[in-house]
Amino acid sequence: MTSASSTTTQTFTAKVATPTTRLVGAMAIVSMAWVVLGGLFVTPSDVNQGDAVRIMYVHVPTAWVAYLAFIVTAIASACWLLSRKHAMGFDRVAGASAEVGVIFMAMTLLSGGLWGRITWGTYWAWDPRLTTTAFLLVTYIGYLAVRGLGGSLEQRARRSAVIALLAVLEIPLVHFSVLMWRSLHQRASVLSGDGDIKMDGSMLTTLLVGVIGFTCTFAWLVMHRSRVLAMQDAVQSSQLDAALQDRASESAGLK
Amino acid sequence: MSLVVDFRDAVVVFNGFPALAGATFQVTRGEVVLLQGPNGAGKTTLLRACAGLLPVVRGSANVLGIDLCVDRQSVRARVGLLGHANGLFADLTIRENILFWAQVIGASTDEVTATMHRMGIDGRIADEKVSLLSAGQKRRCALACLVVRRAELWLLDEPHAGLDAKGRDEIDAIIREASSFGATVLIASHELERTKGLATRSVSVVAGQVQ
Amino acid sequence: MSLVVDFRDAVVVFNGFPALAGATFQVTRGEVVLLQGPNGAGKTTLLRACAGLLPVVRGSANVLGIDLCVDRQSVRARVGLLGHANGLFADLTIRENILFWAQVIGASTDEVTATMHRMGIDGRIADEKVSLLSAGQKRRCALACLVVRRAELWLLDEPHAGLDAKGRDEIDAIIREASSFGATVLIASHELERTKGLATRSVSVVAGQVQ
Amino acid sequence: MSGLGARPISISRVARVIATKDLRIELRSRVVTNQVFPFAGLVMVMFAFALDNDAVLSRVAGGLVWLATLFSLIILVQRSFAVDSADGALEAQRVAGLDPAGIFIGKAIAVMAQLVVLEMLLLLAAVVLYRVELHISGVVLLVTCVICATAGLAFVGTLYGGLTAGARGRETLLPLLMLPVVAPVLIGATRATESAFTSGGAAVSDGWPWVGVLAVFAVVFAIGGILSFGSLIEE
Amino acid sequence: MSGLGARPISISRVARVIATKDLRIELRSRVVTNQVFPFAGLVMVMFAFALDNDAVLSRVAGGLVWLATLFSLIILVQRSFAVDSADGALEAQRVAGLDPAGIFIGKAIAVMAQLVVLEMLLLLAAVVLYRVELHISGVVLLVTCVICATAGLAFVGTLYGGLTAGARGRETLLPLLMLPVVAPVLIGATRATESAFTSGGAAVSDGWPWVGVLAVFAVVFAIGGILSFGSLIEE
Ligand code: HEM
Ligand SMILES: Nc1ncnc2c1ncn2[C@@H]1O[C@H](COP(=O)(O)OP(=O)(O)OP(=O)(O)O)[C@@H](O)[C@H]1O
Ligand SMILES: Nc1ncnc2c1ncn2[C@@H]1O[C@H](COP(=O)(O)OP(=O)(O)OP(=O)(O)O)[C@@H](O)[C@H]1O
Ligand SMILES: [Mg+2]
Ligand SMILES: [Mg+2]
Repeated sequence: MTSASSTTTQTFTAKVATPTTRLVGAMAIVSMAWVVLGGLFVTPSDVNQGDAVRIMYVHVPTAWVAYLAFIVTAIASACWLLSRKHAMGFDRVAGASAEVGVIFMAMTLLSGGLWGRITWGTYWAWDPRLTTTAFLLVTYIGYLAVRGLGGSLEQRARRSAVIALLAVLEIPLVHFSVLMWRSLHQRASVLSGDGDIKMDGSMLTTLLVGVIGFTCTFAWLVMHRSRVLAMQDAVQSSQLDAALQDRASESAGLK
Repeated sequence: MSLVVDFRDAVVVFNGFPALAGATFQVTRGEVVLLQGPNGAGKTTLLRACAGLLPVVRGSANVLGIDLCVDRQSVRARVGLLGHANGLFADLTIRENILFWAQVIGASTDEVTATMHRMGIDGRIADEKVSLLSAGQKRRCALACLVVRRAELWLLDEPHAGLDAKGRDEIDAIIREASSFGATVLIASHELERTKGLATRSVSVVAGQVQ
Repeated sequence: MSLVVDFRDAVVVFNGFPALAGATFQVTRGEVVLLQGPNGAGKTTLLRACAGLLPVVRGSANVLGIDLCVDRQSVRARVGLLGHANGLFADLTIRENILFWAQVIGASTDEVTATMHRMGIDGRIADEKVSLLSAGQKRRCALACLVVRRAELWLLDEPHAGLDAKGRDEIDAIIREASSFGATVLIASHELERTKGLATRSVSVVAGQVQ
Repeated sequence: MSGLGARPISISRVARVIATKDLRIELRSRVVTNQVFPFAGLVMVMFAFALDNDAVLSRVAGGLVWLATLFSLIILVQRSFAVDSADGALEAQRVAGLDPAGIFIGKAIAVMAQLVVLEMLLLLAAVVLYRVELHISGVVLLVTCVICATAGLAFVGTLYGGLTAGARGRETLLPLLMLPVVAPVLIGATRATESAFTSGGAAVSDGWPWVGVLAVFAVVFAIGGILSFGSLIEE
Repeated sequence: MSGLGARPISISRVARVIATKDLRIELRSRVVTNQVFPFAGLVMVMFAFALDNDAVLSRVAGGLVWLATLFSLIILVQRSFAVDSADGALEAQRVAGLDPAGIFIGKAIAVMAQLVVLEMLLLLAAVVLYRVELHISGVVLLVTCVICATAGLAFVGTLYGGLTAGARGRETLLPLLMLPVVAPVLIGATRATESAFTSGGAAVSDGWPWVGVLAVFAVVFAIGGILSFGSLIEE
């Protein structure tokens, strides 16, 4: 038993960092450093908002990457449902991506709240964008709770896949909420669809680099997290080996 | 000789505990098999796995020719399970409970009446809410629901529990009859004296394995 | 000779239905009485009435010298009831369940450990949530809770149900021991072969009356 | 006994039998009429207490009706599944191989029937208590809105109810999962109702796009439920 | 076994054992932390959403906190008794002759402990979300108010929870019975909290009479419960 578990450990320590993750990690570090420098020193402050506008370089990328994370969760879930063998890798990516997405969405709320305190004079308002964002966060916390309900791996995957596919439908609601109601929150200025971007060049560049940086961070986190989840599943399976042997000796003892 | 149940090294896990720890177990059509074994051995788990209710995570499990590792749904309409719980709707009467299953399955009302008479739950209590019945009366009702379903594989978990002497005789007769119609019956029970005569074969379940 | 249970023409009614229809029934200290009878006869009702859980609307009912028509509370601390339901807290472990009753009653932790060992529910399952146990393991736990209570009058409703052979032997030993310490025991059961040897006397309950 | 084996069971038959069973249990136990309805009424009154302002009240009447409906929905759904899972009857349905889509539709229909009655009463209460006005074109809008919203709520409720039924301690997961999802219904139905009530100067025609949103929502969750209910009620 | 017979069991021992048991079950199942707390939060958000008016919101923040507490109380109490009556454990407690007053106090203490944590979080949420302001004299008032109101709510909840526990279909009777009775707590606590928040121009000192009302309420129901709980949990 001990030899078996030590070999599994070895296999996985070997897999923890791969060239891909190293590359993505390096890209994340570089672009995040660029955002910090660009966001704090290079870009101008806003006419109306002053230096507060710099929060944008965190606020907007985290929001978009959280969307991305939830979409990845949905796609991975769909892949799990459709794949004939029900490869558990898809399920782990779905779970990891939702976890990271929840963290990023929380960062959006936090940064938005701070920003709002400065510009609107309040951390929170009952604005459709803000409220639907909060709902989206809660939905994915619920998703994670469903993943924690227990049962077999397959059941966990199946149940959470359904929830993920339904939950992702909320993203358009959040995105279009500013159009559907009168809103305090900024209307879409980058992703407005008319292709007309109303922003200073360096600001836009920094924002885009921010998006790349957060995306790389997201990818790096998801890759590592799903490996950790894979290891957890493997540990579970080796624990099952041990438990099976225990029961076998119990039955031999009773015979 | 067709195998109705074919488990090979089947493992069923609850939160990391292997309640079925590599069970190998075959049953051919028409057999009446008694499962015996100490408390917590895994009898209930084995029956529920046969009904497609529990995922088999290792080994292979075939019931009525269907591989349970692939499809746990389609076997269900063909098996009938009487568990420790009765599975009755507490707010409906005995008659309504049995009619529910009969309607779902397409059995006739006559059949319902006949089954109720047979199980001794006609008369006053037939239109009494199930929650108001005695333990044995509830068990009889659960049995009646099972009888109208006419399953190919009967999984009975301590069917005698709570039944009086007459009820016990009746259930023995039902099991014999089902088996004579070609059904296969698995019975988990601790009342060995009573079940031994009934079963064509008896196996013991110990610590999650079938011996 | 002191009467522990003294029912005379006792009537217990549920929604107009007399589940106990004039039962007359005496038990003296130290007896082990077996109640037998068909399903729905009123055995459970009789036991629950003895525990002071049901109002006796006609006739007289005395348990341990207390008139149940006047006071159904004070008898309770002195009787122990094992019903069809186990009365366990599903989210607590076996150990916590038994400790709960021990603490309430003032029994020692040693006693709890000893009882758990005796009922064969120490080891792995001792710290398992009750909702995750097998039917027989739950029953064993319920029995252990009863044993630590050391009641003067034991009311056991189908105590053997769900227990394996070893558990059945253990419960017989417990009943004998309790009776040797001066406790009185009423057992409602359908497993006559097993209980007959145990009981000093057996009565039948039929249609709400004791014969 | 005459032969063995399963006869083919159609989805619509399963749905019908299940809906009948659920409604019969409700009629028998009268839990909804006697307890959920008054509860919903109380919620409305409680709001009035907490807000304590007539002008505000009549403006938010629509929102309150749907909020009260939502809380009642949680109770309705919990009860609908408690009835099944009490003695392992939900498991019995699963093991009997009833088509999960049929179970889903049947249970949703039963919930819908109860909800519609409830909403009628709540709207009536709103009209009386909060003094809102209603015209004939408003009534048409209102009825359509109620139908679409109810279907959406019932489907979502049944879907998540199935997921959280059965296992111990899961019941309380229901509101957490369900409330964010039904938020669009709350908004849509509220806005449509406000238009129907012409509160805050809204025009009746403003309400129709919202009804469209509600209809889409109902269809999405009906399809989602039919496809996925089987996997959700599995252990 | 060494001799038979009941040892005397004091009320305080029963209360302690019961409270420990209830709290342990909650800690084990994490239902409250994981599900009731988020539910209460959602209720707050839902209100805000349905009302959709900032000025109104900050004026009624106090009311909303207590309304959310009330809904959570219903769930808490239902859960507290569901845990007991699931497998006949409440009956086992009755038949074991545990002093009903002890059971009452024990269960009320467990509910109280959970409620206090919940209220703290809700008040915090109100301060953040609804933009209310709080001064030191307000904090003193608020803490006293929370203590008195919580005690009152827990006693009423346990009292009616016991009444509705056990029998089938009675669970939904709980809100119906309880909500009207706790209306005074809702009003009193709301007014006191509003004073503490100085919303709508209220002065902090205005709140103290309401706290007095809350205290009287708590004492009345504590005594009522201790005297009558035994007869309520009888069949
Ligand atoms: C707690 C408060 C806030 C939350 C929850 C929040 C949430 C979000 C979300 C979810 C997005 C992504 C929208 C999308 O593209 O679909 C977003 C974008 C954005 N937010 Fe916020 N926000 C908050 C406060 C603020 C504040 C105070 C400001 C500035 C005054 C602000 C400015 C922006 C801008 C400029 C965008 C980019 C919009 C675009 O170009 O499409 N947000 N916010
Ligand atoms: N949901 C569960 N979670 C964890 N363990 C479980 C679960 N269900 C059963 N077990 C464990 O699996 C083992 C086998 O249980 P099972 O119910 O199959 O026993 P059984 O042979 O039917 O016993 P009995 O004769 O007492 O009915 C037991 O030790 C039990 O504790
Ligand atoms: N709460 C109730 N309401 C109405 N009738 C009841 C109620 N409880 C029991 N009865 C009826 O009283 C009769 C006696 O029930 P009881 O449970 O005492 O029978 P029993 O002898 O224990 O039967 P069994 O052997 O099946 O356990 C039954 O016919 C039952 O239907
Ligand atoms: Mg079993
Ligand atoms: Mg009985």
